[in-house]
Amino acid sequence: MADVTATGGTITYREAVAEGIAREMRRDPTVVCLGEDIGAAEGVFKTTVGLFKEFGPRRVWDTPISEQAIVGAAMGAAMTGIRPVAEIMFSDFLACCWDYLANEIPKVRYMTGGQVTVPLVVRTANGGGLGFGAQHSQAVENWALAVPGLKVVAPSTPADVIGLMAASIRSDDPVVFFEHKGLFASKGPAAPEGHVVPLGAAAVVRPGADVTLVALASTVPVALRAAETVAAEGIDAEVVDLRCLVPLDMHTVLDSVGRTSRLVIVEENPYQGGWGATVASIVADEGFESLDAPVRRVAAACVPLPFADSLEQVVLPTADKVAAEVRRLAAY
Amino acid sequence: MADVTATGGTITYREAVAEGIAREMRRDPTVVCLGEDIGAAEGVFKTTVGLFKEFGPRRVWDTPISEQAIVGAAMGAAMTGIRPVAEIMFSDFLACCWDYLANEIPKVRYMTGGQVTVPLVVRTANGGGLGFGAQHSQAVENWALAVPGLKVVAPSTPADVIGLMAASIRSDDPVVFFEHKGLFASKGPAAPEGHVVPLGAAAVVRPGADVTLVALASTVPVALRAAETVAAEGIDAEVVDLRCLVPLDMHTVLDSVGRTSRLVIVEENPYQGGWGATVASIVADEGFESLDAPVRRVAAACVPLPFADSLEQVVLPTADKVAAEVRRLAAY
Amino acid sequence: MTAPADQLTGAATELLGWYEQMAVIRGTEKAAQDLFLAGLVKGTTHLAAGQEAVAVGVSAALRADDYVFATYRGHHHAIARGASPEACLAELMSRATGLCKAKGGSMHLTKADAGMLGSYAIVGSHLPMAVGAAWSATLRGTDQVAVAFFGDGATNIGAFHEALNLAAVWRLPVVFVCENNLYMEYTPIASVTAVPNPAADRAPAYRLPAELIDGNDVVVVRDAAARAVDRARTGGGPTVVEARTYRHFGHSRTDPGTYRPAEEVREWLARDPLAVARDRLSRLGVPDDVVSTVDGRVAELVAAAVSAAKAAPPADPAEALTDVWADGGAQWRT
Amino acid sequence: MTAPADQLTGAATELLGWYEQMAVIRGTEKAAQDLFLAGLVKGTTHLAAGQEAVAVGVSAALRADDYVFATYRGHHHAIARGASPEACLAELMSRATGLCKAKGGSMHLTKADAGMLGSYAIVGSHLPMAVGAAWSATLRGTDQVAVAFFGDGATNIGAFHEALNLAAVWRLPVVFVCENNLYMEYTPIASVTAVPNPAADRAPAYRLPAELIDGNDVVVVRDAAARAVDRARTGGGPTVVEARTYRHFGHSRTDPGTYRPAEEVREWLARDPLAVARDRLSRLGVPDDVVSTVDGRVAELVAAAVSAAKAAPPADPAEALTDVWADGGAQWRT
Ligand SMILES: Cc1ncc(C[n+]2csc(CCOP(=O)(O)OP(=O)(O)O)c2C)c(N)n1
Ligand SMILES: Cc1ncc(C[n+]2csc(CCOP(=O)(O)OP(=O)(O)O)c2C)c(N)n1
Ligand SMILES: [Mg+2]
Ligand SMILES: [Mg+2]
Repeated sequence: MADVTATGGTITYREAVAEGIAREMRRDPTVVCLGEDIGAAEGVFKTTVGLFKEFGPRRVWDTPISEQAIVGAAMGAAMTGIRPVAEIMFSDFLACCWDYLANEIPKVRYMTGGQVTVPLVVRTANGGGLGFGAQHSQAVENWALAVPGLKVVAPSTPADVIGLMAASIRSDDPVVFFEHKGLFASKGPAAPEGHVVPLGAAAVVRPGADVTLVALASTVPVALRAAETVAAEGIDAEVVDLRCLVPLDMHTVLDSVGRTSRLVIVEENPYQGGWGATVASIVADEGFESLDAPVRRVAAACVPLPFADSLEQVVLPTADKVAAEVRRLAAY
Repeated sequence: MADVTATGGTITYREAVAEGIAREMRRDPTVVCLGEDIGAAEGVFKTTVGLFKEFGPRRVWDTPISEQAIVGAAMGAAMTGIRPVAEIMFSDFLACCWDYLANEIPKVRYMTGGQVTVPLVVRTANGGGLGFGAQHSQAVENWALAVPGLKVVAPSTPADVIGLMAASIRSDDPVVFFEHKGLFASKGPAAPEGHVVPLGAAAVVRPGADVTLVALASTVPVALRAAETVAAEGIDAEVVDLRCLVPLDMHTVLDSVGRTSRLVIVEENPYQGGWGATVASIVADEGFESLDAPVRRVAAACVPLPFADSLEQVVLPTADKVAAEVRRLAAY
Repeated sequence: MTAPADQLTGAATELLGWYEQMAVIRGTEKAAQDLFLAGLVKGTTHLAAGQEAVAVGVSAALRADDYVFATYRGHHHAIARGASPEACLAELMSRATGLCKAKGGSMHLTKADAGMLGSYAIVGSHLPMAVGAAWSATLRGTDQVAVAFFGDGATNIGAFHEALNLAAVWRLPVVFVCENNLYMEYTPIASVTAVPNPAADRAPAYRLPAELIDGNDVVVVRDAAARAVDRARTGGGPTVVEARTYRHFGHSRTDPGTYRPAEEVREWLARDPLAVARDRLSRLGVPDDVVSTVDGRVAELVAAAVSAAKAAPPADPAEALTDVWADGGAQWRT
Repeated sequence: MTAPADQLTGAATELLGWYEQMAVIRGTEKAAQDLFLAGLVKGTTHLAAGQEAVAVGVSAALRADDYVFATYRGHHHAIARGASPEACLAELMSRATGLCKAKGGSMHLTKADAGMLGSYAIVGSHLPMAVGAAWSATLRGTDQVAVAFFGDGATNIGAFHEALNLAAVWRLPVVFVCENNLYMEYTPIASVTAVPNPAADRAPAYRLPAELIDGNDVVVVRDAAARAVDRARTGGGPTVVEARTYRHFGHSRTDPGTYRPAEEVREWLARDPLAVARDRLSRLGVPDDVVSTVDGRVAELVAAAVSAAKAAPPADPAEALTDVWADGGAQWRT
């Protein structure tokens, strides 16, 4: 985050969402929001606070519980001169409009031979750790990664929320923007006006020499905590915040592994089909000669997310689990 | 396929689908089929030929174009004493009922603390290579792999279709059964009565000493052709047909790589988020010490599937592309 | 005109039973709220206080072997079908004795052995499931009926449409019960729905009969449900029942419900289903002290449930890795 | 009563124009069929022969800047909106000059610069998109109208329901045109739909006006479409138009259509939209030779289109890896 110039104040990740959207709405009158309870109610996660008041009902639209209509309408609008920002309340509900995310939005440009563009953002509250149970807790960036034609963004800090929101809304390509529920309350330096973080640029959030930790969204603080833990034991871990899965900044990852020769990937999604598998497979191919140890992935267990928080901790990646893997690799 | 005793005759993959279902319907009166145009019309791919005639409208149900209702009703029926076999005509349309595949069917047993079981099969025509365009050609086994709680089956031969269909319908767990469109016309030895291929047992369909090729469904013949090609050049490739992604038989893969020290994974899905990434990541971890060369994945290019067959060939894995990678690894 | 407890008419006795069930639900909901405020309930809860008459009235029209599918706002349905307040509260408090071993939580209460086949937290998703359970009943040649409870907001999602059409075409024994509490989360249903009665007004689109009823009067609900269940059981196909009702609390635990006009809240609180039932009881000649005795018994039962749930052991961490597959395990690879 | 070509009434001239468009579509569909039989068209095609009046009649009521969204059975809509037969056939034949550079194929014909914003092959998926385009028009303050064409089978999928409700609630300038050709693929729509008129009978569920019309009479279609488009353009909100029609070929290229009763096929072939239009032309006094001249011109145009498409270069393999992103490329990683 070297490019973030703090304005002196701090802001929560939650506030940063609304702030990021508001800045773009001020800049560009074609940016319009739609979603369930986002207007006068200001969003069930309070991530659209102030928008309805500032921009009114012609720019901020409450919808029925109709995920297909929300995202389908966003697509039709995006094809005809609007830049819609559609909210899907919980990322689990992307499954209810998956046809649009998997088959329509990402393919229409290609299958029309480039006749149309679809500049839209689908924002969604993602991830677990809050006791919301199996159907309101999933981290599903990996679902989106499996679909060519979607840009996939998942910020870990308030400033990145603002900077990546700007880049996402300005992007002429469709973006799925994952806001992590577990990070909403977290605070960080505010971003200056005009702050834009380009899509596809990972950040080395902690430099280190011994092991590379690759993380995304909620797992960035987990990886950083693990790095602090092992630092006390003399292991110097580098932490890479991917920020985006598409475009995927493998340059930064391969460069880091080239220096550390060891890789641990920290993912919130289940191990099977997780995004880290794609990163690992690229490193096991293109970075093979750098590797001095097995590539490890600390992901969620391959079960639905349980309700009880004590059980959730068994399933999800934790700093302890990451630290244990780092130690194993360092000792390899 | 050592366990397949040929009855002397041959059968197409397409016929094997109907035959596999019919055998189970004869055996178990609670097995019931539902889907679009599967009854009197016998399926748009002719994969339900004979079922309506033999079992009648109380066992073979035509549905409206309502993928959510089809799979949701199958779930409700499975929870209450029926073993439904639901057809989703093209696997791309799984996106239209993805909530059921991702959030409901695989989670309900877990989130009720084991109170219910969901013994159902969702069968679907999968894959490209036939000029059906971006929305009717995808290979999406990887979507299902990303969801804990689904068994994922994708046979490559007629006998396996029958044997795996038997195991799938008898399974008390939900199974997504991918029938590859490109294989429908292919022929193979018929399976004897009572033939059951257990879920989660990969098959070494070509033994070899130099390189391991891991394949699934349509990529099994692709890998076999590539193996023949390089055999003429003195490279002895082993081909593993995974048959299932869940349960995933890593034992067979790791054993093979332990002998060959080289791995090429051949996937029809796009590289980003493909199932091969999960296999590669496990080998890069648990099989790290066996590897003498980078792990390579020959997957589809990260684009939607184009219509023109000449363009499809650019995007999809082919025997030539696989052979080229095998050569590179053998020379490594 | 009042009568001693042992001389009540059949109708009065029956209603008193329903009143008691509603009171148990109300008591449990209040307990859940208190436990949440005390920090003992994590995650989220969606209380059904105010909507008890729908659950109890419909359940009264069902047989033990019928099927029920509910939503994340499903405490009342679970209890009405026989889940104990203790097991429900234990689930909310992440105890090993929870109804779903603390793996489901408030949004997924399930009591399969009582035909209560789950609470689903993706709006509308369970309507096709209920259709499937009804289909299964006809396939197996039983005369079981399936009921789907859902909110007004659920009528705008695609699964609603697909489920009603399929049920109608296959003429299945399913009853669709919409609990129209006037709001989705914080948005008035009228502002996002093309018809005034979101479920009942859509029934003709599937050639289904519909009843629009007072969902706060347990007797009205029971009678309408009995008609619909009877129709279903005797081959008459599905019915849509839209019960107008109101939730006493906000949408979920974090919602103070300030978007609702005070006047509207006041009116509906005055029509509390418990008050409506007490009124009916008194008109049936049931003495106040009989009702008070019931209230006392319920208070004790709920208090005991709270104590027992509090005293229960926490969820077993090992349970996190069970129950994915029918064999009880979670192994996905060799 | 017939008149020389240069003395036709306005109505006759207009109708002759629509007749010519329908004939062009018919000729192109026949050519597509022949080319398929000759092995020059790969993949699948869904011919609209028999349904031309819907496309031409609706298009006649639209402005050049209006939007149209169609299905995999969309050749007629593409051509009616101005796609050339040559570009369409070239697309089907995988030529570099194809309407979508041979990346779309028959199911995805699109002519965005004529407001024909695509053909979608997942049933029902484009209805919300059309709603979105109509919403966009209101947001941008234009008076453009969006039209979604869809089949009878599409009325049973969830996206239909969500789209109609949202369009109604937001009172958007969109017209929903159902081409009811009586069948989904091989299954009669009546056997899987709860109401006899799958689109029109559902309109009241969204408080929308509906018209059930003869889809084989281009004048009837144009008039109904004009009413609906006018309502949309002037702030009156969406309309459902259900046009009864029939396809002359099977569902797709591999389907001989044997599930359709011979008597039914005969009746509908007799009501061929071209015949209906010719009949009307003759009643308007248009001489046969004028119509023949049109037929001849059309035959030449189609023949030229076939030759040109055949002569065009094959798709450029490099195109497989372009057009994913707005920058023209397909790079997803560094
Ligand atoms: C598909 C889906 N979209 C959105 C949500 C978020 N959500 C949960 S409850 C709710 C409101 C539901 O309203 P209604 O159906 O009236 O039920 P009520 O909560 O009033 O009982 C919403 C939007 C969800 N759970 N599922
Ligand atoms: C969601 C979805 N389900 C199934 C299909 C397969 N399919 C293609 S066309 C079709 C029939 C559609 O019927 P209708 O809407 O009446 O249109 P028509 O083909 O008659 O023009 C079906 C089932 C599909 N393309 N998409
Ligand atoms: Mg409600
Ligand atoms: Mg049709």
